[in-house]
Amino acid sequence: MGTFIQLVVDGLATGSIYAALALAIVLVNQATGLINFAQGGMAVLSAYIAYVFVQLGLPLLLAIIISVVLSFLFGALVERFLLRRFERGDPDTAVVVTIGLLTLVTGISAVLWGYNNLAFPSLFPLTSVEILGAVVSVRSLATAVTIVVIMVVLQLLFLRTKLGLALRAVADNPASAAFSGLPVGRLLMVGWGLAATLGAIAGVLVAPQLTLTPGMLDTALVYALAAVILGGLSSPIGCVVAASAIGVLENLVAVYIPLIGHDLKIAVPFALIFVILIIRPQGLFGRKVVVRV
Amino acid sequence: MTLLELTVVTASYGPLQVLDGVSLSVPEGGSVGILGANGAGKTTTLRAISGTVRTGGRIRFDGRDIRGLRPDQVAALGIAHVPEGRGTLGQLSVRENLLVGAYLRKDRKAVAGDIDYCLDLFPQLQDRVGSRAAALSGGEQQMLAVGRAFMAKPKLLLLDEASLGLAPSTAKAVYEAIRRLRLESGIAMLVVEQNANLAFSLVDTATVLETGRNVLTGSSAELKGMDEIRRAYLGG
Amino acid sequence: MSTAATVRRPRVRMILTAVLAVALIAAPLALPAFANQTLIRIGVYAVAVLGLNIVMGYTGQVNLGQIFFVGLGAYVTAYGVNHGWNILLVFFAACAVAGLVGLLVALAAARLGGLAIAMVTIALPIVGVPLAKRLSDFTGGSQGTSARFTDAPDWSGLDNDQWQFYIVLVVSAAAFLLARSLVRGKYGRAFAAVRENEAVAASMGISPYRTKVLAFTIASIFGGASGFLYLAAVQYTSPETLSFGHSISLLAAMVIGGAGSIAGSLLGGAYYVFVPQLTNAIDPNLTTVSQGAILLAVLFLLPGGLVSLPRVVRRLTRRSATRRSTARPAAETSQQTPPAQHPVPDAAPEGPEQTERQDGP
Amino acid sequence: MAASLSLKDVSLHFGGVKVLQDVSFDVEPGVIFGLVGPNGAGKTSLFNCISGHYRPSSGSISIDGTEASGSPPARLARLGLARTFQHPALQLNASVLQNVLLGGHTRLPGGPVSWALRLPYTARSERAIRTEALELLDRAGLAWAADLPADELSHGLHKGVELWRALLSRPALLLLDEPAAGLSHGEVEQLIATVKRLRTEQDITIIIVEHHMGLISALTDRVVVLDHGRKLMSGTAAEAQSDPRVIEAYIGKDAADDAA
Amino acid sequence: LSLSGCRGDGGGQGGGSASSPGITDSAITLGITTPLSGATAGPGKCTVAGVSAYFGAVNAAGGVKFGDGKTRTVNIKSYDDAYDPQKSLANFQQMVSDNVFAATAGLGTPTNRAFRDAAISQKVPQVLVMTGDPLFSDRKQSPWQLGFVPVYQNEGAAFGKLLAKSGAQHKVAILSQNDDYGKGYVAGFKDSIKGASNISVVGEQTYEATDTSVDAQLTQLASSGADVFFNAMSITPLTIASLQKAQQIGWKPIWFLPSNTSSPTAILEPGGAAAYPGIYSVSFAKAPQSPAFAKDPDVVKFLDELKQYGNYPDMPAFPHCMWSYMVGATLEKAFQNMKEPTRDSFMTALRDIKGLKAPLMLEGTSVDTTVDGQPAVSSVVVQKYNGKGYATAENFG
Ligand SMILES: Nc1ncnc2c1ncn2[C@@H]1O[C@H](COP(=O)(O)OP(=O)(O)OP(=O)(O)O)[C@@H](O)[C@H]1O
Ligand SMILES: Nc1ncnc2c1ncn2[C@@H]1O[C@H](COP(=O)(O)OP(=O)(O)OP(=O)(O)O)[C@@H](O)[C@H]1O
Ligand SMILES: [Mg+2]
Ligand SMILES: [Mg+2]
Repeated sequence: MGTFIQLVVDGLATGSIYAALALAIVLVNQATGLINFAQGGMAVLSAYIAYVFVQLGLPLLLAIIISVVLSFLFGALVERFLLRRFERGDPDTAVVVTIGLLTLVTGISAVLWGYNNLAFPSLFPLTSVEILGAVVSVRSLATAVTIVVIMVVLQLLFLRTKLGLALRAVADNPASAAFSGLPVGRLLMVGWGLAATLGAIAGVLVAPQLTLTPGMLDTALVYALAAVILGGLSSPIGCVVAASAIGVLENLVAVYIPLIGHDLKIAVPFALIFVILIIRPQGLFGRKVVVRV
Repeated sequence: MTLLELTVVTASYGPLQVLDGVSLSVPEGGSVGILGANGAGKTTTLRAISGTVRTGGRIRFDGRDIRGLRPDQVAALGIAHVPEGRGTLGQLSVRENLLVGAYLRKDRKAVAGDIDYCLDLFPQLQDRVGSRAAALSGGEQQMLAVGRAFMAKPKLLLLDEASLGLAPSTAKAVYEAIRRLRLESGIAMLVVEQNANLAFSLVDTATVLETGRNVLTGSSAELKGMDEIRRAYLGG
Repeated sequence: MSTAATVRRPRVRMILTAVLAVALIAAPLALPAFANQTLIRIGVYAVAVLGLNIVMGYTGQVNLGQIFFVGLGAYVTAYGVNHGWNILLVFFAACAVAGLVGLLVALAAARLGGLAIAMVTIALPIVGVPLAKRLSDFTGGSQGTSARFTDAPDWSGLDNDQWQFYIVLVVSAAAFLLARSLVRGKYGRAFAAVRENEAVAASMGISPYRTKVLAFTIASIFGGASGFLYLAAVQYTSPETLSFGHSISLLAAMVIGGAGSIAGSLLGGAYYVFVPQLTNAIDPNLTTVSQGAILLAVLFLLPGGLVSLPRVVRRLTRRSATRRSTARPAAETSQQTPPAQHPVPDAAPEGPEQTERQDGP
Repeated sequence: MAASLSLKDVSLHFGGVKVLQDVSFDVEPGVIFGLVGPNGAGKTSLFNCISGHYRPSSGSISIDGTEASGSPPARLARLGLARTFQHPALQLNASVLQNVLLGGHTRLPGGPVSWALRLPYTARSERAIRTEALELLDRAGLAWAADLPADELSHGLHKGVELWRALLSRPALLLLDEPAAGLSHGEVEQLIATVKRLRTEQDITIIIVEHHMGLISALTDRVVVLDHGRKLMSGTAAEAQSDPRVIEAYIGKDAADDAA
Repeated sequence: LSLSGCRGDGGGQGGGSASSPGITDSAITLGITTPLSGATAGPGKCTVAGVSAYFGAVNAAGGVKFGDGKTRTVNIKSYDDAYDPQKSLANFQQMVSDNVFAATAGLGTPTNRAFRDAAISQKVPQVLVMTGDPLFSDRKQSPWQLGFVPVYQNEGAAFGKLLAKSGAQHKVAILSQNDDYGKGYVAGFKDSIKGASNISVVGEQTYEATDTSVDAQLTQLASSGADVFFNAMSITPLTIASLQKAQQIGWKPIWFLPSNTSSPTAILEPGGAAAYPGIYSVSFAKAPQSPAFAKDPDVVKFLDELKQYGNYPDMPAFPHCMWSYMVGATLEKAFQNMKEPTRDSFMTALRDIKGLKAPLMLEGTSVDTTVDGQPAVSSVVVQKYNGKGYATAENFG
């Protein structure tokens, strides 16, 4: 029983890493209709930027804030000068552009900071607390709480604010939105900027645990994508729930179903996607896209 | 006096030029129709005004040169465009669509009132305010597109086949509402309408396009009297 | 189009095709070994990209699992060769096993829409790698497995690379010809219809589900064939062959070559092989940056892929002569002629005069 | 060859929205049948039920006496049903000819292997269908547009391309959803002539949804009027137009002349 | 019919007594195909940096005096294979066309295996490669190959032997990377404890090199009650995280870590290794991060040259930097002994090195290329972490 609870708690902690990135992916998708494969790479770059400021002697929190602001600008500029050209075209091309961006950003991080693992300081202590007999570090706990806060903020942004409405409108039908006076270009920039900001937060949250390398989030990206699809592309809550579920189930399956084991546990999120999406194509919490011809 | 003036406007899609010198003017509070066959360039003329197609020539609105502005800049000057086809935001609810229509307005209270006005005007939408636009019937979507333009409180309304897919009684009601709007708030309009009876009920003057050029311009009464026009647009 | 042009076109084409065929057959004899080896690898990946193009470029189903089928084909080939099967049998087994697995996956995956398919297909390489390690009796585990079957036989008097070139040429030429015929008629339209709008496709009698399964299966078969060629060229395979990063690269290569284009698949294969060589030559320490930069630069200049280059060049060089020479006849646009009436001839001289004023922003 | 259609108590619900309620009517083979009613009455949804895109919540739909509801649309299409869409749904970057050819899918024999191998009969049938498609376009006066990408056509012409696409399949039952929307008066007249000709030349049953009462009067043998998902009445077009309930719900009191 | 007659064959002079490609009277060119991008680029970069550092210094001092009496400078050409076998083969083919004398120092089992056949059939040396795969040290099967680092089995066995020797009862939990690296370690370890009745394996788990977390495995292994943890892990962040995690959940066994992931500063310190009763590792190279070696002349020279010629300014986080530096020394030795400027002669010379004490080598280890079935380095010493660096461990406990 102790092991079981520990596995669940560990799974939730791992899940929160996936969730952090997943939220940023949801934000870009809601604001521009794209899946941004570069989200992880951009988050890593943000974490490196924060790292640089920490190295320069700035307090961690300040370094993070600076990095978050710079990330907003970076995201906005990427939209304006790169993605803008592809937004009206074939979505596959746009996806490949984000793959190219991922490669470029990863490469830049590698050139500037090398491939060695850099230790990134954490905002939260590594001391651990006991919950229901399971041990969990304050760092994991704080990470999870931060992610829930971000999730709530995102949910409110989309459903309760004028900006959220405008972002969704532009993603839905930019031409039509422009007829109502929505500055499409600027809104797309804001959407990317916000997503990059979120990515930056995700990056600095998980960097202490994963240690900084250019490919720090490559694996997490796959899980994050799985969480996004499973939870429902339009739902911040859904992707956090899905990410947690993936983290927990993976652990349990690996340990309690020896046939699958730790080597094949990565099949779990995909099997989950398959089973759940057959029943609910829009994902756990997603809204069905209505299409009429 | 003149709100909108097009002077030998050309327009092209890529290498293909489809407007070949269209000129027309809409006086303040006036209502002008554009007639023409499929492919004559009616839609393109409206697109030229709202900045969604590459144009040449001169387009002046409210004393400003607006050729080359982006669609949202044009909208910000007070031009609302009801586009041809599906002009709605499919995955947004009916209410959200109307709110987006009022994006540029600051008077929050009045916006709420105008939403009610739109729902009164289109009672079919009333019990679907929470539904997403894409689920609506063709005609319902068209109503929503018109409603969204109303929500902007524009100075000039560009209507591209606003009656498309509307039931006869509804089409009449919509045109009646538009007429009322014009009387009450002095909105000017430029109207593309295939149902010439409806069109002539609304416009003071009209111009006929053929392969991207005006071939004829006159008052409603004059045009109605012409044989050619009767045959092509009015029947009988 | 003038009659002369219509007559000339096919003949020009035929001559060009013949010249190309001769060139391809003669090339390995004249080229240095490394050039042949590069061309061989291009052939390998061109076939994989071609398969991907059918399911993704033509049918619009995002497939992030193509490399899995390449790996599967390679493993089957290695297994067959090492068990002394006849080489033709090995080839068909590589295609058939990949096709069968593809079919089974597709039967399930095609029930899902859009991005869910992407996630189910990405699972193939991701689960495939640990699976390949686990099934070490068949795969050689993480140390991989070697199989040599493409050394030139003595009677041929050829070098190994020349011999391999011909093997790859035969298989990939066949694959390209088959694919080309397939996407040109009935099935090409069906694929495109499913990509564009499933409801419309269905109302034309095209079952979206079956079409997706078909496209996916074809892609897997091509993947298997590519795996066979992979082993012919590399003579070794290991779990790393099917790492999902390569699947992403294949996808990128497909789009960069030209989605929905047969010739684009070849260009995509070339891109997949050339760019790492190029970036190695630039600076082996900067390969990631330069690969990213090249990818973005190519797409930025040619959003339609490399295959659109001629079109773009033509457009740029003909900037001044852009106006349509054959404006639509007024008579036609103004009335949708009822079927009873006779069509108005093309390019009627009384078409509207073009103004010179055309100074768009 | 023309098919008959029979609907019995067809109902359709989306969540709480009752789109169709107990709609029943029969369409004899070879007639032109009109379906009218206010916006949101459920006409398109009824088409979707017939064509298999929607599955009715209850009731039965039979074509030529065999139960059709529940069959996937592709199967029904292969059995001879064709339709157009209220919002034209063409492949915008494909040529007009390719769009029309899509309608010939069910008439082309052979599976993917035969086509990949270019067996002679596939090439022959492809040539034949292409010739036929070009003829159709030609007779429609659209020959000039055959090689243009569909998105270069104006909105109004898209409707026409959809019609020719549907016709290329040689349907026994044809559903037309607002074919006259966006056409000027003169163009509507031509459409009427086309459909009339179709009826005399081909053995076909046609159901038309249309708000253009002139077209309905000119073409249809019978009409059904839907309102709020229910059948309001059925009869000839003239009967419908003079029915006070229909005038009240649909045409509008003093609109008779406008709608002509 | 001799079809191939008309091609310009560049590599024709392969066998004879004329000099082989890639070697002139004044220079020799070596090629390294190794991961310089992607997940394994960290150690990959080291392989190039170490060799370049070594020969950079040698070249600056005039070059290597070869056995044929000529003095040559050594050029290094590196190629990125991103740990993709197909690319490493392509790189090898490119090397051949670039006239490279020999391939060396490349990291990775599958990548090296991918061009092994080609190297054999073209008679191009593929030597001192960074893989613990025994195949490369099998003279018969791999006539043109030689591994450099101890086969993984040896490292695992060294620890197992020490453990068995202790005589005390120990329960061992094993976590290993799911590839030949992890499998080799585990196999060597298990072999060496076969007869020992005092050692029992109570839990065994694997992880993937791409995993972001091994918390579940640790939780599972902790519940086995093991007092010794054999962790055959090559991924730096995972090693740190597991050191942290195990103590969090209150599991404090004695650890064994492979040579790859035992850096005192980069791994043990951030992992809080001081909390454990003991951390053992194996090595044959001096760890520059270790305070004990901070003033060691080898280490000082090495770090200096790494910076100057290896284009690697940081403190090396992976032992591959040191290893490939030793590869340089070993190659130099072979060059000095080769009588003719040919690949054949080179292989003969290379296979005849015994007792070479390459710089940075630990006491008790040496390069010995004369034993069939063994790579150039086959001896390792077990070390124990002393809170700052390592000290050689003669006994367990
Ligand atoms: N996106 C486009 N690309 C290229 N050509 C286009 C495009 N849209 C329209 N055209 C062409 O421009 C011309 C004018 O089209 P437009 O849509 O303005 O006609 P319209 O008068 O509105 O016709 P309709 O009554 O059918 O809506 C037509 O010949 C059409 O083929
Ligand atoms: N997929 C769907 N989801 C939700 N509601 C739907 C769906 N399809 C149809 N409806 C609803 O059913 C009602 C009838 O729609 P339908 O399109 O059948 O009307 P219609 O009679 O064709 O109207 P119009 O003349 O405006 O085209 C509408 O209120 C519409 O919102
Ligand atoms: Mg129009
Ligand atoms: Mg409808």
